Amino acid sequence: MAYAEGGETIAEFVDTTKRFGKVLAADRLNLKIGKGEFLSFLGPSGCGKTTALRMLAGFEPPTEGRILIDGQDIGAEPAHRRPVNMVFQHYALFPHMTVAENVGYGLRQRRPKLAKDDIAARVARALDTVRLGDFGPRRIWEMSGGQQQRVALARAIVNEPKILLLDEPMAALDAKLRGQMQMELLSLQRKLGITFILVTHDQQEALSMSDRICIMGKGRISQIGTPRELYDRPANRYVADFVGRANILPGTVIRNIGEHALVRLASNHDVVVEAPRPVSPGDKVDIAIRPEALRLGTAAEPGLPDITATVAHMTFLGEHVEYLLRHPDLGELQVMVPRQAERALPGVDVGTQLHVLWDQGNGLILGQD
Amino acid sequence: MAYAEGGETIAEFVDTTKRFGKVLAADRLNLKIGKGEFLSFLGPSGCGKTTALRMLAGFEPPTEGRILIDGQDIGAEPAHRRPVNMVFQHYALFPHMTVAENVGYGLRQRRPKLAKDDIAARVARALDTVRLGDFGPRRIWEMSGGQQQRVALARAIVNEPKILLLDEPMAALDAKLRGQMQMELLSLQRKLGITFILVTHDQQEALSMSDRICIMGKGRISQIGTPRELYDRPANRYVADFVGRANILPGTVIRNIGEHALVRLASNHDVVVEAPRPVSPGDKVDIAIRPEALRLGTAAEPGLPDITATVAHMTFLGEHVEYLLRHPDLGELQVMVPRQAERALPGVDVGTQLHVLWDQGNGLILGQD
Amino acid sequence: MTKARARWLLLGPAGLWYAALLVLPLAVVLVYSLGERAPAGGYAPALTLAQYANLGSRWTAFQNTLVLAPVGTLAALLIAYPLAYFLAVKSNPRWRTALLVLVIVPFWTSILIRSYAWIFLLGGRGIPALLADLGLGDIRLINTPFAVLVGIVYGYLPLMVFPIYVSLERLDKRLLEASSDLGAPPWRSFLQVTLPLSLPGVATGSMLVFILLMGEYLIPQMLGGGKVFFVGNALVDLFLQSRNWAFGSAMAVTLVAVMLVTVTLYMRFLSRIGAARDDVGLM
Amino acid sequence: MRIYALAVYVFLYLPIGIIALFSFSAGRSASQMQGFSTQWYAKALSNPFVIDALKTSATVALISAILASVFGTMAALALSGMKGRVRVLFDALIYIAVMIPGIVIGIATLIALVTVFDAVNPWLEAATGWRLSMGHGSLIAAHVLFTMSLVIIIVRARIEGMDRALIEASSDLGAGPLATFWQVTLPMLAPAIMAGFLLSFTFSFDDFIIAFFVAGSETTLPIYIFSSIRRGVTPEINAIGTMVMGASLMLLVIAQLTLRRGKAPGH
Amino acid sequence: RPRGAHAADLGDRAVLATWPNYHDVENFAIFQKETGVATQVNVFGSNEEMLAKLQAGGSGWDVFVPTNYTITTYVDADLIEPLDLSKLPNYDAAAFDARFADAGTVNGKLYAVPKNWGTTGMAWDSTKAKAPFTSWKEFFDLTMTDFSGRTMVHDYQLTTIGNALKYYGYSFNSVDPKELADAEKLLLQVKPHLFAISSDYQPSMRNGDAWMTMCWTGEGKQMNRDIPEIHFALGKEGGEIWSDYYAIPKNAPHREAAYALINFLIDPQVNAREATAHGFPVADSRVNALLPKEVLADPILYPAADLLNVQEFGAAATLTDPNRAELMARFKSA
Ligand SMILES: Nc1ncnc2c1ncn2[C@@H]1O[C@H](COP(=O)(O)OP(=O)(O)OP(=O)(O)O)[C@@H](O)[C@H]1O
Ligand SMILES: Nc1ncnc2c1ncn2[C@@H]1O[C@H](COP(=O)(O)OP(=O)(O)OP(=O)(O)O)[C@@H](O)[C@H]1O
Ligand SMILES: [Mg+2]
Ligand SMILES: [Mg+2]
Repeated sequence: MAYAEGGETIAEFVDTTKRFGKVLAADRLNLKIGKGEFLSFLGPSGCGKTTALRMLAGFEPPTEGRILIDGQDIGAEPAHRRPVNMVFQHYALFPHMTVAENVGYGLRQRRPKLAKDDIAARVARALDTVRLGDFGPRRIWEMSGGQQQRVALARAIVNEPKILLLDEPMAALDAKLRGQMQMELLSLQRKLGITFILVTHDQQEALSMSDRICIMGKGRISQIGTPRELYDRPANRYVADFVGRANILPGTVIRNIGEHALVRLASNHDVVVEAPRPVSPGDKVDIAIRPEALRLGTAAEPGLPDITATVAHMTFLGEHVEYLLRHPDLGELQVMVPRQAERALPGVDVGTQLHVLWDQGNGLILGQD
Repeated sequence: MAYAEGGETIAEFVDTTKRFGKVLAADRLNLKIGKGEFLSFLGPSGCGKTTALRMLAGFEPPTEGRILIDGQDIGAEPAHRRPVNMVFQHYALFPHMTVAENVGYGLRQRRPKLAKDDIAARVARALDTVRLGDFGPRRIWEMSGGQQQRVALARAIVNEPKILLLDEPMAALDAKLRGQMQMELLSLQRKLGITFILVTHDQQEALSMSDRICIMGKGRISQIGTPRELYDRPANRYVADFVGRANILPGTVIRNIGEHALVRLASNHDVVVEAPRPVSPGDKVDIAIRPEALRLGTAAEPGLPDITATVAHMTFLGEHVEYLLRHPDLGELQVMVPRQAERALPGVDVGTQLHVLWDQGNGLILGQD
Repeated sequence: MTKARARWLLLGPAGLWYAALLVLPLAVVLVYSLGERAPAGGYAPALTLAQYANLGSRWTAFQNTLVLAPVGTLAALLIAYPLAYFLAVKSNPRWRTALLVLVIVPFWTSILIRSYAWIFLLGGRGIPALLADLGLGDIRLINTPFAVLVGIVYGYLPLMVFPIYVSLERLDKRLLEASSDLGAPPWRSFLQVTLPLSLPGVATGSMLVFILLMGEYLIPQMLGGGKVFFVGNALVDLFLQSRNWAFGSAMAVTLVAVMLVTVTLYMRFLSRIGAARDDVGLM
Repeated sequence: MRIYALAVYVFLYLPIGIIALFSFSAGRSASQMQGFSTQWYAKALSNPFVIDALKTSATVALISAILASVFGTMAALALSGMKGRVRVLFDALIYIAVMIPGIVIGIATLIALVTVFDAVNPWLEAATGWRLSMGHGSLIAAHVLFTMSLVIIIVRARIEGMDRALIEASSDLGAGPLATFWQVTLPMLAPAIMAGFLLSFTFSFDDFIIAFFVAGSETTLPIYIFSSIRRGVTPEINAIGTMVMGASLMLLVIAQLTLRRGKAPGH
Repeated sequence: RPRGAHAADLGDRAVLATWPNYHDVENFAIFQKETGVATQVNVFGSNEEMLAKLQAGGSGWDVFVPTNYTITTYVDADLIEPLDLSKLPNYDAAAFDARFADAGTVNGKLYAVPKNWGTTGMAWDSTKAKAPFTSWKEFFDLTMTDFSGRTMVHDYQLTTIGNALKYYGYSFNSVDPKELADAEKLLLQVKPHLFAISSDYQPSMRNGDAWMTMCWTGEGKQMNRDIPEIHFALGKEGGEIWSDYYAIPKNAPHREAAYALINFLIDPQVNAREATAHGFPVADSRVNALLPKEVLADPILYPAADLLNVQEFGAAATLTDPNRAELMARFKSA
């Protein structure tokens, strides 16, 4: 349920800025979050993801700008009066309460008070939702990491918040559990229809779960879009590098070909690449091409530039083998070769010269950073 | 520098067994480790990886069986007299010593004593090797996670052990740093020529780094082999499932075709698969096929069984889209579709019926568990 | 209510307490220390440093305290450390809590009564009688500095055991494995890893015991037979027997000053050797 | 190692055993076993001075432990995360309060309070007919000075080790500041406060030297014991000691249970 | 009885500062039953301590038990008040031996009524002594020889210094600097040979650690009764004779109760019970009439007149003399 211009907006950052002393943790954020959307904040450590979330939750007042929920400026509302709930990074479960007490905590804060039975029923339902039906009387420290994560989730959703905030909720889980929890989280969101905002620095996680991803870097929003948009059309070098892997090569535009452009690489090869922004002949541009968009061959192919490079390293990854090649002008090139395709490259080892095949139209001219 | 029968053996487990009370943590391990080899122990949590390593290091005496280093039974040698060094999971750096003091610790234990200058020189060299040349006087808690990991490495390699043991040395690092450290570790091993034994539960890590991988499950060795051997020829269901992903389907052998076999699936489709072990017509077998070995199409292809399944879920993963399909007889099928190939599937969404294309010869008959 | 207001409200009672019962009394003692003894005893206002000049006459008390306090601390440390080590490292985890509790139980009985038991034990019918039966001859223990030392060690052992136990308990066992892995035999691992890492506990414990010993009065009084004289005893005598309050105040001021200096120096030393990195707070 | 530990335990328990043993002596001497009897328990329990002293001690210890816990916790809460001069000042005061020998505190408090009382009393007596005097109040006040500082140190360490996210989580779930304090902060601090309370109680209950100076006409148990020991000790003292030890043991068990209940792994 | 009439305005308690084991606990219970006043007892180790407490103020005492030689100091320091005899109907001046009642009257006003009297002598284990002895000279000389490490002296300046002065034949109460210097020399010389400086000598004497000690009459009698080998004697060159009194401090919080308590305790019946409990001699002839004959004939409690006559009452000067105080401190801390 991706957000579309004109769709219903549940929350909005308007020029929201946060300073910690000299550190600019959030720099004029502008962002509309749609109702029922699954939005991720993705970015490296320290880029301000948590800060954005905490401002929305009400733990940090913005230094400048506004935050709207349901069209209302909620700048002055303290955290406990906002219709949002958070799943904390290390869950922040109350160790002195049982699982059920933890889950019921939010409901017990309601005024006028809710009936005891009502609370119990809702807690039971929430625990069922996260498949912990029988765990109510357990102590927190008797629960495994994955279970604790689900308790934290139940504790948040039982309040039926308008927005659920999740700050790296799976960072502490091991790989296997992590994948499992991602699936569960996603189906839960589809079921509840609540807006989810997820903070993560794991691109795989963001790609596989989100309706839209908001890529952050140094306090700024670098790009917002669906996973495919970001992967296929990274706006700039930073995004291209952070979402998936990319070979980034400088080049000079020779001429425009519709939405594509003919670009001359440093090695004097000409390639046809996508041009999402208008460029003119003579422009110096950066081109991004994904390792899996390149092919390797033992011979040049007609119609394609003949780029010859030396194998420097091969890493077996199961489905793929990652080849690292060295070209005198282009530097290092990563090429991801599927196992099937590799069978066509017998006897290749470190030092072998291979032809890097760049199909017409693959690759993309990046915007300025 | 993979281990080959007849190559030089540096260490050997001979029927090595370890019991903790009732728990059989290591069950008759038999394993030869080659000189200069990079060997990984891969397995899920609790399968006995650490136990195997700790027996080799001398922290746990085996309950039965022997352990040889350089052909000598070292059962009675205490840890401090073994020519092996360990990089601990959380590094176990001495918090009361500087980086240099940590690295020099092993050298200072030598009797007769080494000259101060000699120690200092060796420490400096080891720190250079792990690219921490200037960090000698720093305190441990002033170092980041990745840096601490390198200190732990330097502290072990400075002693020039015959075998370097690494117990999940990268488990605590974040994804980006982890990839980087893997590369460094590998090039270090190549440079030093020391035997490395790495414990991990991350298959990607094991696949990309090791000469050989020893797959463990419940205290036993399930399979030993090079990454490609394991990936392409998993000995059994357990290994197939643990190394990479696999669709595992039951079937009945129709007839042998050289090293292949024609197998009838539960859906009555016949497929030609590899048969690494002799089978006879009528045998009930399990077949493993990797998600990336299947293709999806909008129409059946001649010569291939026509398996029609319904899309249940799609997960965008960047280079690939993972399709989860449901077939009335075969159950769930995972298919990994490269982005390029996906362009041939326009308008596909959850609920669409697609043809699963199983190329002749893909897939493998598994051994019994 | 603003945050700042709340903060002041919360600090109010403590602030009041410190002002009325710490700052004020200390100020009074300081003023008294510059006064004189009234003819019939007590305090007579004056402004003189005579009392401080007279401190030399109690030099023995200072000397005893400054020798026996550190020696007592050290003795307590030497006895407590192996026990703490045993409890934290060697004992069966199942019994650990019980064994720990057993260390504190005596601490919960009035020190007066326990000291009294020592008077018997160290007296002629106690241990010396046993020793005499063993043919070790006529050994007198009670009313000697040794008896005081025994009392000190006894009285303050738990205070020493606990912080050391805590720091040893917290010690990561893998560090010892790492040490062994790097070629250190057990005893060298102890010296190079265990001992240094337990220093914060040693620091806290010895600080606590030292501070309490510097002001000790009861144990020398009861087990020293009035012959082993601490600053504490001198102070009590000055206030209760000779009633020279001015001199007593000067002595108290001096004692506090000496303690402040010693403790500060000790802390400095500890942070220099890295032991104070953790929490050499007092608990 | 084990033998060593055993030896230390013998060292620790020898005097306790002696006390308990002699408390059952039938004779008059506190340091001699002359037949068996429980008469001294009966004597101690029927001795109004013992009961009185015990009452005084218990009351004083209880009240000062409560005050110390409450005020100490309050101060620790205010001081945590506080910077600047006030913080430095309080740190210094806490530090000094813990460090000053009991004798000095006892004497200094006595002199200071008497001076203040003398100044205030004529006026106060004229106005209200009441006079301030040394007694329970001054004793509690002096004990609280030390024990409150202890509580501050213990509780503050706990606050600093506490996960701030818990407070935020509570607030996030709709609890206002006060509700958060009662439902999260306080329960989280409970083990530390309890430990502080028990330490304070023990200290106050067992303190002799401060009480000796500031108790006014009150007799606490240690003062009573000290006075009795001065001349002519009877096994009554041993009986008292044995009983106090029994009570302490019970308290300890309770404390142990409370602490364990509040202790969660990782906290 | 007149006491009942007072009951209404007595209050509920009285605080008594006294010496250890110096009362019959039963009597306080009776007093409370009769008057509703509970007696709270504080015990002290020396007159100096009592004085210090009163000087510091805030003692909260209603009745205390000063020794004869301290009373003038209390009066001078305005710490006690004259007694209102109308509130002490049980006091009969004529019944008291003047020798033990005199000190209660200062400047013609009665400030204190007598409680008990006694002497301070020496007790020793006769099995350790080659011959019986009866002088402070022998006491100190033997300490440095046969009794080395086995002698105890009081932690109390009056008797310890006083008896050292007697060694030289000086007055027990001397404050003469030269004489005090001699006493100090002796004490410092003796100190290494002492078993302890402590007024709590009974346990050590009884279990044989100490063989000889300075000793108050009543306690000498108690030890002698239990262990006949322990002898008690007075110094023949002199020593202390003392008399304890009841007095009421200024500003006593429960003055009426204080009077009632004193009046109760000097009731001959009550006092006789007291004396039976603690064993010290009483100066009140009405009480002596109620005590058994053998008690009054005891040579330890009631020494022969010639022995008694050379003993000196403590002098007021000794209590406040800074030199004696300092001497004691130097002796203890040496
Ligand atoms: N309370 C604070 N005081 C000072 N600086 C802060 C504070 N909180 C965050 N910062 C700074 O603001 C910047 C952004 O921090 P933030 O926690 O939002 O990053 P993040 O993207 O969540 O990183 P991570 O992935 O490591 O959690 C960082 O430079 C951080 O050091
Ligand atoms: N000291 C011990 N006492 C009792 N059981 C033990 C001990 N050490 C290990 N075990 C048990 O032996 C088994 C193997 O443990 P081991 O630590 O070798 O597993 P592992 O493969 O390293 O797992 P992980 O990936 O979680 O580190 C587990 O069941 C574990 O619980
Ligand atoms: Mg963050
Ligand atoms: Mg392990």
